Order: sequence, then structure tokens, then C-alpha cells
Amino acid sequence: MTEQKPLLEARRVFKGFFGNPVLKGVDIALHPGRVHALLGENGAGKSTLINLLSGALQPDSGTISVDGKPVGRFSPAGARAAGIAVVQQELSLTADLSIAENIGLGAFPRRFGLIDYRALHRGVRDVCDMVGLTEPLDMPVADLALGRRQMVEIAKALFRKPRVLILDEPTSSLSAHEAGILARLIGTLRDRGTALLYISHRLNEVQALCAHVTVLKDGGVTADQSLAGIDGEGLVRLMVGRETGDLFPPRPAANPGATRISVENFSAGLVRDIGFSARAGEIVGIGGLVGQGQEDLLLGLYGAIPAKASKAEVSGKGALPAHVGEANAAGIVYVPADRKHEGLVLPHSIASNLILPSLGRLARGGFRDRGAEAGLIADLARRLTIKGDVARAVQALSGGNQQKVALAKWLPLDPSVLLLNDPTRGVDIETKREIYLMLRAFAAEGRLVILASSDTPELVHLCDRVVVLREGRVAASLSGAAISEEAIVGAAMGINTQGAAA
Amino acid sequence: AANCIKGDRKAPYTVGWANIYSVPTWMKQTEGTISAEVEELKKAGLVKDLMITDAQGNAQTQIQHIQSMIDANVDAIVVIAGSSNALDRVISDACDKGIAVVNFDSLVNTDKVTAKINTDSNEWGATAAKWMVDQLGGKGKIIIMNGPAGISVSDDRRKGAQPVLDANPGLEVITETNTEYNVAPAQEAMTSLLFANPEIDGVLSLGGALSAGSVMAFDRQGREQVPTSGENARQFLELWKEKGLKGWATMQPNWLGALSVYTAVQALEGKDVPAFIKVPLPVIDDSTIDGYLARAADFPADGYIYSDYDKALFDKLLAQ
Amino acid sequence: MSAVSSSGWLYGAIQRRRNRSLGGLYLVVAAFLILYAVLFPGILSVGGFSKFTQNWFPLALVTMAQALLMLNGGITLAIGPLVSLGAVIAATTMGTALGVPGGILAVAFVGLAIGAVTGAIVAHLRLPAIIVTLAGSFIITGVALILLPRPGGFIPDWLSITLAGHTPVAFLLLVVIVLAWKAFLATPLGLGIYAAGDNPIGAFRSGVPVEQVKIVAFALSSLLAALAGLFVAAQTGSGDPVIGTPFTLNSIAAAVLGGVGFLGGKGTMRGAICGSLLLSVMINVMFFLGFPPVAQYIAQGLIIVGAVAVPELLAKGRARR
Amino acid sequence: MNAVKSLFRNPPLLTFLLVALVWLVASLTLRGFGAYGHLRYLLELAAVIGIAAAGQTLVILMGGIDLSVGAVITVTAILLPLISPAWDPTGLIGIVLALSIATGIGFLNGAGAAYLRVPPIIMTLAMATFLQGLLVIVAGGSAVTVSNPAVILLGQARPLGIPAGVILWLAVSAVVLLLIHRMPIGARFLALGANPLAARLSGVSVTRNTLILYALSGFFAGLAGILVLGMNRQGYVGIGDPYLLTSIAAVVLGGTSILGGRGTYAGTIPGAILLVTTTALITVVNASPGWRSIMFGTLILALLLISGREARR
Ligand SMILES: Nc1ncnc2c1ncn2[C@@H]1O[C@H](COP(=O)(O)OP(=O)(O)OP(=O)(O)O)[C@@H](O)[C@H]1O
Ligand SMILES: Nc1ncnc2c1ncn2[C@@H]1O[C@H](COP(=O)(O)OP(=O)(O)OP(=O)(O)O)[C@@H](O)[C@H]1O
Ligand SMILES: [Mg+2]
Ligand SMILES: [Mg+2]
Repeated sequence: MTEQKPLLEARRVFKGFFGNPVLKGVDIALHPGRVHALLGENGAGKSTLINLLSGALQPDSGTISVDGKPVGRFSPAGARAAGIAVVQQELSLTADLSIAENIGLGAFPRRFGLIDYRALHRGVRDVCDMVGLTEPLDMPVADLALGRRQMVEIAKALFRKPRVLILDEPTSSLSAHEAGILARLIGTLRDRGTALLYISHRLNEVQALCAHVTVLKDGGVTADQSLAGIDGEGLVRLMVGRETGDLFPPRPAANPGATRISVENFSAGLVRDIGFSARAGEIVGIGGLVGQGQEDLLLGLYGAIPAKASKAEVSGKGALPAHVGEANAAGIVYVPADRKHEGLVLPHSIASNLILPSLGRLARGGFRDRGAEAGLIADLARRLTIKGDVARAVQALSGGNQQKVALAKWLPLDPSVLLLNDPTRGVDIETKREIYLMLRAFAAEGRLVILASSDTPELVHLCDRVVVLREGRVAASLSGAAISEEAIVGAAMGINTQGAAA
Repeated sequence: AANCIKGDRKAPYTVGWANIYSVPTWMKQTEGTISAEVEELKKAGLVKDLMITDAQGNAQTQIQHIQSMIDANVDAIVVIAGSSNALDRVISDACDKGIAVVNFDSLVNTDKVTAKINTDSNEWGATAAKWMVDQLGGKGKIIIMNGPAGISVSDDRRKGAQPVLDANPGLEVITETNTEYNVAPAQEAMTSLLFANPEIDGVLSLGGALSAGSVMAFDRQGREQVPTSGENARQFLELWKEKGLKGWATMQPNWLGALSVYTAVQALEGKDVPAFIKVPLPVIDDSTIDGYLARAADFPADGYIYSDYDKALFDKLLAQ
Repeated sequence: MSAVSSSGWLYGAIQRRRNRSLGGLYLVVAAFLILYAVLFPGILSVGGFSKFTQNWFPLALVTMAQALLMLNGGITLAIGPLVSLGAVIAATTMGTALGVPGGILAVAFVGLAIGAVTGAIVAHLRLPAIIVTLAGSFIITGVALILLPRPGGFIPDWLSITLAGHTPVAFLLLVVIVLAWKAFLATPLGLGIYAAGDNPIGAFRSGVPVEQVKIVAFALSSLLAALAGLFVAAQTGSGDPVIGTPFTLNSIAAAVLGGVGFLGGKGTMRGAICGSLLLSVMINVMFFLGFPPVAQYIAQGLIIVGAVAVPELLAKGRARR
Repeated sequence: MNAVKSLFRNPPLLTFLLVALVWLVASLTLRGFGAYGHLRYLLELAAVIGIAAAGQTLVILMGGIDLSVGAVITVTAILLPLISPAWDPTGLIGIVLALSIATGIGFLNGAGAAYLRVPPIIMTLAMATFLQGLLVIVAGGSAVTVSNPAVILLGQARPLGIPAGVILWLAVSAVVLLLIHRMPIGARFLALGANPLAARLSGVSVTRNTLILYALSGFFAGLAGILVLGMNRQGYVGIGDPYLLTSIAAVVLGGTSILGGRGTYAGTIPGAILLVTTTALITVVNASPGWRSIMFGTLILALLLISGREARR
């Protein structure tokens, strides 16, 4: 790898929102043929920095240079013309347009001023093949699951034939299989001379893929160095700034209590005729490739989509909850994967979001008890280390902090069953650790945690049992020592059906 | 024979009543006179069916309705126009098909109709203005209340008043308003004008329920009532009596509807009918108001107390 | 499934897929059209077809005008006044030295200009479209009333006969306009209307000039409404400063009936046009069924609710969330 | 400096100041405008819009819209005299009956939106059409002069010189503000308006809240209808028509987002006063109808520039 002049560079950039500085003089330089990691805890300003690099935001001061030449006002269109593409997190897609149109948006091939659909088709087919998108290209993005949308987002960036490709947490909603495809893709692009910037909270990925790292903390750069010779622990130390313990809390000997959930011939959405049961004090993982019915299983148990079962025993009741209110009343709560659209009321304040499920409980004589509410909010914010003014809009929080809010709002209900859909998506390593500890504590308190996750290590190290779904059916039910990455991935891909449950 | 009539249509006839908007009370009452007339004509074996449409105030829909009536080949179409020009083309189409088209109240521009029936809107305005001149001795400050802008009826009435106002420069028009022909907006507008104008000698109100609104505005603000012109709205007539007002009213008789059906059938029967039937404006003043109020109970409270009518009156009008 | 995309006819496949959610509405509209043809076979003649489509045409245009903005995440309450103004300008210019071509140009220019200004206000000053267009509706009405205080003006007969005679010119025009819309949608700017309506931030980050798209949307929408006014003037042979008023609500109703959502990016133009066709044919069908006014009102309410609710309820079983 | 900033982030307050400014300028320049009686009258008129807009505010906050407000006002104003039993000297029974009908109509709107999944705009528009049909049956054939003493009192009484309608409006404002800001249900409406999916997954029942909300909107429209009836002493067809667009305009002028999820009734209150004031201003200006219409539109646009900014992206 030769040190050439950087393709894209930021020098001494400052950026603040409403007077709150986020970036205080940050430097970063992206070189061709190199995968550059950008690390930092939630809210460190990573997304903000890439927004500056891609013209979506303007720096308050400092310069952005392309090929060594400073650019003045940089717009997204200008950035695209300079060969810069960004993989955003499901942010830039239009639900009602087709996959192909979404991929082409802003960069359509034209003929006589019209979109050249034939050329579009060819170009889109190519990039879709590269990322393994097999869905029909005419399908509206609205019909895709979150992980598949992420793949569309990646394909969209590739379609622009970028010289600089910026990926903001591209794997946070991808399954291991898809992440593998992406990793190979990144290798190919790097070898072709593309400059890559890679943001992720999954440090093992960073270690595997990246050659160089920039770490952001408190608005400044705390490290800017090569990753050669740095191991996993070293990376964590770089990022967190101190020695840390294991990411996953120790798993105590299984000590399950009474059966909390037991369903037979359960169908909901993609899930067809499965049997499933779980007991108090367990953490049950749900794994599989993206979109195999994991979400529908949770939503069905939560009463959020129509579900049926020949026999059901849920939280002491002899029937599935008919609607969300009933589930909540029975102590069942749900944390969705798509926090922006399903988990949070983005334009509302942190406080409003935290209090939403507890409004009725806290009311006295039909009126809201502001004192009690404020107390509860402060307590939740402290317990989950949600920093800053709770009157701020959730929208203005970084992804990880948003996730904390989405989880924290349920705690006051003292839930007995927690249905979690990818709860650590986009969450930094410290917060992840906190969440894992919390989940363990929940189980220890005799609650049932059902955890659907695309992060296989999470399933392996955290769960007492793992159910792997494939095409809406149970492909494997693993427990104890049988839980391993190989077993989960194998069952998910249908390669290895050993251990499949009846 | 009369205009449009080709003589190939035989009794009993199908009559289409293409209403522009059936909900307002004036329209309801008018429809009442039409239905009553049709009942009479059915007894005489002249009419077999009455088709009623309601364009919900949309002239475009009314065109569509009249087109459908042509398509359904009715024998006669009775119509109040939702716009003075918009229906011209579809109505001449109907006329070309030999359908007897009788247009009353809001008139179309085209002459390709069997008959147009109306009072004279210009005269309406002129007579009201003259009455106001007489009341005030040709000197004073008045406010003019008009119906909605852009509608030919309200425009014609206002135009009719203008020569009289020009001839009497002592009469100063302080200001004018345009509102729907309804009580609430008229009352609202008049109240604002009362505050802005300490001196008002008369209210020249040109139709609908505007006068009632005006009188109520004076009343509620504790201002002394002034001479007010108006129309035969029951509410206005009652207020006139109750407040001891100097009042004057004319009317657009609801029985224009009945007359129109009658005319259409007469024309289909081969009678000659005049192309324009001018209905004299009945005037209500202090000498006649008691007669009208005596019959008030027969009319809706938000309705119009119209003058009596019978076949003899119709025949006389048709004979002009 | 994947056969569709490997065939290479991506455009056609996308179009077909867009039809799917409209199946219910298509059925309802088809049922009404058949019923109408049974009640009045004359519709199948050239003259009958021409007259029917002429009466539908202006509603179809204003519905397109409204849908265009709703797809972009906006709405306009100035449709009716724009129709009136279009009619007034046509009726006041065509009799002058400008003649018919000048009159048409004047209408088109005024429509585009008003739309562009409105769009610029909404996009750059970030004011809510609904109230900007409400204010605009008063201003436009005022201008129409000043130009032509009462119905009148002049439209040459030949123009009326050409556009609204016994030939299906109006229908052909509609076909042309729909084709033009298709062509526009096949431009990056056109698709930008959808993208900016559904997800403005995402569209902006993808390089769509969101503000410019909004201004174009308003301009085209106003152009369509003004042209509808021109047609109304030709159809009626005159101008009327208030004739357009009912079109505002009707355009919204037709667009929503056709599945166009309030929040932008949801729905299709073909759906909106179908919605307007349903509103129009419903009037004729009710007439031929001999409904009295009371029944007309009630049936109209039922049909509108039913046309939306029935497909929705049928799809409910399939719906996920 | 900071005070100015926070003012600009507080649309209701801003709108209130705007009202005060308009009143001040108008009373200095226009004869008769500043009179106490006139301001009182404007408030009385604003009360009708304000009450009708109370329901509209709630519905819009939840991301819906109610296009049947005008029709419900008309129906209430016309039905009330018909259904007030003659043997009830207070007239209260008639009021209760009329309000029940109005609330029931609103409930039906909610049911259509919640169960049939008809978009609210279509549901309420269809309902307005329905009610027109009802009026064709009812109106024009029967007496609708109001003799109900409670309604007349509401329209005419002025305890302590304050019109009863304004007092009613104050009460409604208090209730609605409490509902939005001090009761759980208000927070739920707002959450549903901003993100129905997230709200539903947080245990907020869409169905129940939709029903409650549209019923409330019907109720408030009915209340406005009764007030209008009392002020005019007569109900007639079309009496409610002007209140449809004005109720929506008052809500939006008050800074509430038409897309739902953001806003407050505290903004609608000055919004209603602003609309009435503008109309009154234009009425006393002597100009042709066309020019008046232009002035009205321009004034609304100008006021909007000051008060109605949408949040930046
Ligand atoms: N538009 C905005 N308005 C206000 N504050 C903002 C805005 N965008 C970002 N912020 C704030 O800037 C800080 C940095 O956010 P940013 O999204 O860049 O963090 P991040 O490093 O990407 O975090 P994560 O790892 O969670 O994705 C956060 O505290 C966030 O609240
Ligand atoms: N309207 C807004 N108001 C305030 N902040 C906003 C707004 N829109 C976006 N932001 C900020 O823009 C930043 C970038 O968005 P982005 O979705 O990339 O966030 P993120 O922190 O990376 O979250 P995630 O990891 O979930 O994608 C967010 O951190 C958020 O703070
Ligand atoms: Mg980020
Ligand atoms: Mg993030």
C-alpha cells in the first residue's frame, strides 16, 4: 500500500447544532485503496462528520478537500459528482418507489432527458448481484425488511461508482451471511483503489476489514493511526480509552422458572405453524437470516399483528394477546428493530418518549402527575446514562442514545416478558455492555427475555437457548453447549439441520 | 309553436328539474311549488314523471345533469342556472333536440330556450333605491348590502340601483359589502360597519336574508333602526313588524318554479308562449305586510313568504 | 417473480406492480362504467362518449393538479380559484388582439407563474402549503373578480366546438396529458417529486434538488388547474369568476379516493384519475337510476366511503401492520 | 436577545402578540375599531370559530382532519329547535340531545376512520355529504326559529359585560388545554399524530383514541352550532359553512402542524381571533369585492410570515 495524496480530506472542521459543539477541529484523510475505520461512542459525531464529508451538512469552519483541492459549498449533488457515495442507514430510501428507482435516484442514466430504464436495469442488476440482492427490481422498497433495505442502500452507493465510499454502520441490521457478502465486497473495492470509510460498533469487523483508524471523542480526534498489529483488546482500549472487561457478562447456570410462553401451531405473518415455549428467567435467542419471520414471531406474541395458535399460554393467560394494550397489561413489552419508525416518536422530546407507556399508570385523578413523571424520567435517564436535556427531541440524539430511550421507556412497567428485536443495533460497545448486563439482570430477576438478533456472537454468548428460524419455521433449537456460531449460521442457511426441533 | 318545440312529443310528458342546489330553504320551497304543479298536471294526464337533480352548487355538475337529461330524452327541462353563461351550450343542445327548456330565476345568456321566466333584477335594484330616496328625502348616508360577488343576479340588482343613485347625489353611499344571501354573515359584516360608521341613515339591502342580518346587527348594538329595504324572508318581515321598522320588500316568488313547469307543458301542448315572461315584482310595504304575516305560519321560519298564485295568474302571465 | 426483472422490461414491471394496490378501485370504477353503459347505451356512441368525457375532463385535470402536489407532500386549496382565473383569462383575452393562441399562452403563463411563486414561498420560506394556498385562493379569486366582475367574456365558437363538440377531443387531450405526465415521471425531476414527498431528507442526501422539485410541482399543478379553467371556458363558451369554486374539495376527494396519501410519496396518478372518474360517472349513474336528491346525497356518501373501505377491508387479512 | 429567540420558538405567544399588534394598529387608524364594544363583538365571533376549532385542533394534532365541522354546525343549529321538547322550560334537554347527536356524528366519523380504515379526510367529507342529504329532508319544511331559552341566553346574555359565548369559549379553552397538556390522553394524541406506528407499539390504542377524538370534534362542532344558533336566533342551511375552512385556518395559523404531532390549542385561540379581526378589517375597507379578496389573502400571508414558520429541516 503506497501513501498517495488523500482522495478526500477534512481539515480542522468544526460543527455544532444550536450552539452545542459536536466536532471541534477534526481532521481525517481518506486514501485510495485503504479501508479507514471511524470509531467513537454513540453521539461522538461520526455521522455528523460523514454528513460534512458528503455535503449533507456544511461545516461551521474548516475545509473539505477533494484530490487536495478545497471545495467551497459542498452539496450532496456536488459530492456525488466528485465521486463520493454514502451508505446511510435506511435513511435515504423512498418507500413507494421500486428498488431500481431507489438505487438510481439522484444518479439516473438518461436518454433524451428521460430516465433510461434499460440502462438503469443493467446497472442496477450489476450492483444488486454484487451485494446479493435477489428480490425483483420492480419491488417497492416498502415491502422489504430492514436488512434488505440496508442492502439496497449499499447497492445504491455502489451504483454511483464511487471513488470514495463511506459506510455508516452498514452491518448493524445485517445477518452474518449478508455481512460476509459486504466484507468481501469491501475487499474487492479496496483492491480496485476505492477509498473507504467504515463506521461500525462491531469491533471484530473493524479489525478484520480496516487498515487505519480514527477515533472521535468529545468532539476531537483521540487516535489516528494504522491498525497493523493491533488486536481486539487494543482496539477497545483505543476506543474507550481504558482497559475494559469482557463484552458479555458471565452466563450463570441455567435456572429457568415457570413456563411464561408456550404456543403450538403458531402462525403470524411469515411464521407458519411453529411450536415455541420459553420460561421465566431465560434469555431465548431468535436467529436466522434476515427476514425469516423473526420479527413476525415477536409481533405475533405481542398482539401487534394477527396471529393464531392451536394452543397458547402467554404470561398466565390461555390466549394470545389480541392487541398491544392487552400484551402490555400482561407485562409483555416489545422493542422494535427499526427504532426511528417503530420505536420512537422522533420529533417529540426524550421525556415524552420515555413517559408514553406509563402515562396511564402515573396519572392521578385523570390528570398527569408532573412531579411523578419528572422523577421517573430523571430516574430512567440516570439508569441508562442518557445524557443531556430530556426536553430535547429524540431526533437530535445519536443512534445509540435513541436505542437507550426505546428500551428505557418500558422499564417502569416492570415487564415480565421482554421481546427485543435487535436491541444493540448501532449501539457502541460500552452501551452494549450495559445493555447485556441489563438483560442478564432481567433474567436473574425471573423475567423472560426473547432476543431476536442479527448479531450472531450476541446469540452465542448471551442466550440460554437459541431458536433459528428459516422460511418461517424452526430450523434448529439449540441450547447449552450446542450453541455456536457455526451451528446457528449452518441452521440459518439450511446446511445443517442437526438439532432441529420437532 | 314556441321556441325549441318540434311538435313530435306527446303527453304525458317527462319533466326534468335541474336544480343547482336543493338544500337552501328558498330552493326547497321552490321545489315544493314545482312538485305541487306536477301533481296537478299529472291529474290532468299531461305529465307522467318528474326527474329531479341537485348539482350541489356546482355549475359543472349541472351541465352534466342536463346532458344526462338530454341523453334520457326528457320532454321538458326546467332549470335555475348555476352560472349565467356556463349552461349556454348544453341548453342550446337540449333545445336542438326539441326539448322544451324553461329557465327561471338565474337566467342563461343563450336565447335558445323555450322561455325564460323572471322578475327584473335591474328593476329590483332601481325600485329599492327609489324607495330609499323617498324615505330619506334624497339626502343621507346609506350602506349597500350586496349578495355574493361574481354572481349575475347580485350584480344586476346593484347595477339597477346605480342610475337612481346617480340621479340623487344627496344620497351618499358610505360603503358596500358583499356576503352570501344569509343572516349570519350579513349580521357580522353590518356589525363591523356599525362600529366604523357612527352615522347611517339607511340600509339598501338587495336581497335574500341580508336585511334580517342587518336589522339584527342594529338591534344587538343598540343602534336605532334605519329605513331598510329587503326581500320577503319571513324573518325580515317579522323583525320589521316587531322593531317598528321603516321597511320595504320585494320578492323573487317561489312559484316561478311552478310557472316554469306549467309553461313548459303549455309549450309542449303546442301553445305559443312568450320567449321572455316578465313577472312583475310584488311589493311588500306597510300596507300589505300584515297580509303576508298573517300567512307566516304556513312557511318555514327561515323561508320566504311568497304571494299567492293560481292557474289564472299563470295564464295571464303567459298571455303577455 | 424474478422472471419479471430478468425480462429486462423493468419499466413495464414497475408500472404493473403499481397497479396492484388499485385493483379494488379499478373494479368499482369498471362496475360503475358497465352499469352506466347498461342504463344508457348511448355512451357507446361517439357523441355520447364525447359528452361524457368532456364533463369528466376538467375534474380529471384538477385531480391531477391536486395529486401532483399531494405526492410531493403538499396540498393546495387554490385549485378552484385557479380554474376560475384560467377561465376568466381565456374569456377576456381571446376576444382581443391576442386571439386564441395568445389567450392559451396567457392562461398557461399565468398558471405557471402563480404556481412557481406559491412553490417558492412554500419551499424557501418554509410555510405550510395548506395555508399559503388558502391565502392564495383569496388573492386569485380577487384577481379573477377584478378582471371579470360577472360572468361573460368571449370565447370563439370554433374553439368551443373543437374542444367540446361532438368529438372526443377532450378525451384525446386527457390521453396526451397523461402521456406527458408519464414522460415527466420518467425524468429524474419527475421521480424526484415522489422521492422528495416521501422522504425529503433522504432525497436531498441522494442528490435530489428538493426545493427546486417542489417549485416545479407547484408550477405544473397550477398550470393544470389553469388549463382546466381554459377548457371550462371553452366548454361553456364564456368566463365566470367563481365557476371553479367546487373544484377545490372535489379534487382532494378524488385524489384521496384514488389512494393518494396526505403525507407525500404515497399513491399513483392513475389512481387519482380513477378516483375522479368514479366521482364523475357516479353522478350520471345516479341520474339514470332516478335517485331523488336525498338519495343522491346519501348514495354519494356511501359510494365514496365504500370505494375506499371495501378494498381496504378485503386487504385487511393480508395486511401486516 | 434570548427572550426574543424564545419568543420566536413559542408560536402561540407570538400569535397573541400579533393579534395585539393588529388591534393596536387598527384602532389607531380605523374609526370605531378600538371601541370596547367592537373588540367584545370580535371576541364573540371568534368564540364560534375557536370552539369549532377546538375539535379540529385535536383531530389535526392526531394527524387527521375533520371536514364535517361545517355540516355538523348546521345540523345542530337546525335540529336543536326541532328536538327541544316544549315542556322543558330550561331548554337544557334540547341542548343535551343536540350535543349527543353531534357527538354521535363525530363518533361515526371515528368509527369509519378506525374500523373501515377510510382516510379521515374522505370519511368526514362523505359524512358532510350525508348530512346535506339529511338537511334536504329536514330543512325548509319546519320551524327552526329558536325558542329554547338556554340557547337564547347563551347567544344574548352578557354577565359582567362579557358575552356568554366568550365565557363558554374560555371554559372550552380551559378544558381543551387541560386535555392536551395535563391529561394522558393528550400526550397519546400527540404521539399518534407524530408516529402512529411507534405509538401503537408503545401500547397506545389507535382505535380507541380515534373514536374519542372524532367524537370530541363532533361535540365541539355541536357546541359551536348551538352558540351560532343563539347568536343568530335562527338556524338555516349553510350557517355552518364558513366555519369549515376557518377552523382549519385558525389551527394552522396558530402554529399547529397540519401533518399532526406538533402544536397546541393555545395557538388556535389567537389564530381564531386573528382571522376574525382580519375579516372585520377588510369589511370596513371600502373597495371592490375583488380588491377586498386580494387584501384578505395578502394579509393572511403576511401574518403567516410572522407567525407560521415551519421548523427547518
Ligand atoms: N441536526 C442535529 N441537531 C441537533 N443535534 C444534533 C444534530 N445532529 C447531531 N446532533 C448531535 O450531535 C451529536 C453527534 O451525533 P452523531 O449522530 O454525529 O453521532 P454518532 O457518532 O454518529 O453516534 P452513533 O454512534 O450513535 O451513530 C449528538 O450528540 C447529537 O445529539
Ligand atoms: N430533524 C432533525 N433534528 C435534529 N437532529 C437531526 C434531525 N435529523 C437528523 N438529525 C441528526 O442527524 C444525525 C444523522 O442521522 P443518522 O440517522 O445517520 O443518525 P445516527 O446517529 O447514525 O443514527 P443511526 O445509527 O440510528 O442511523 C443524527 O444523529 C441526528 O442527530
Ligand atoms: Mg451515527
Ligand atoms: Mg449511528
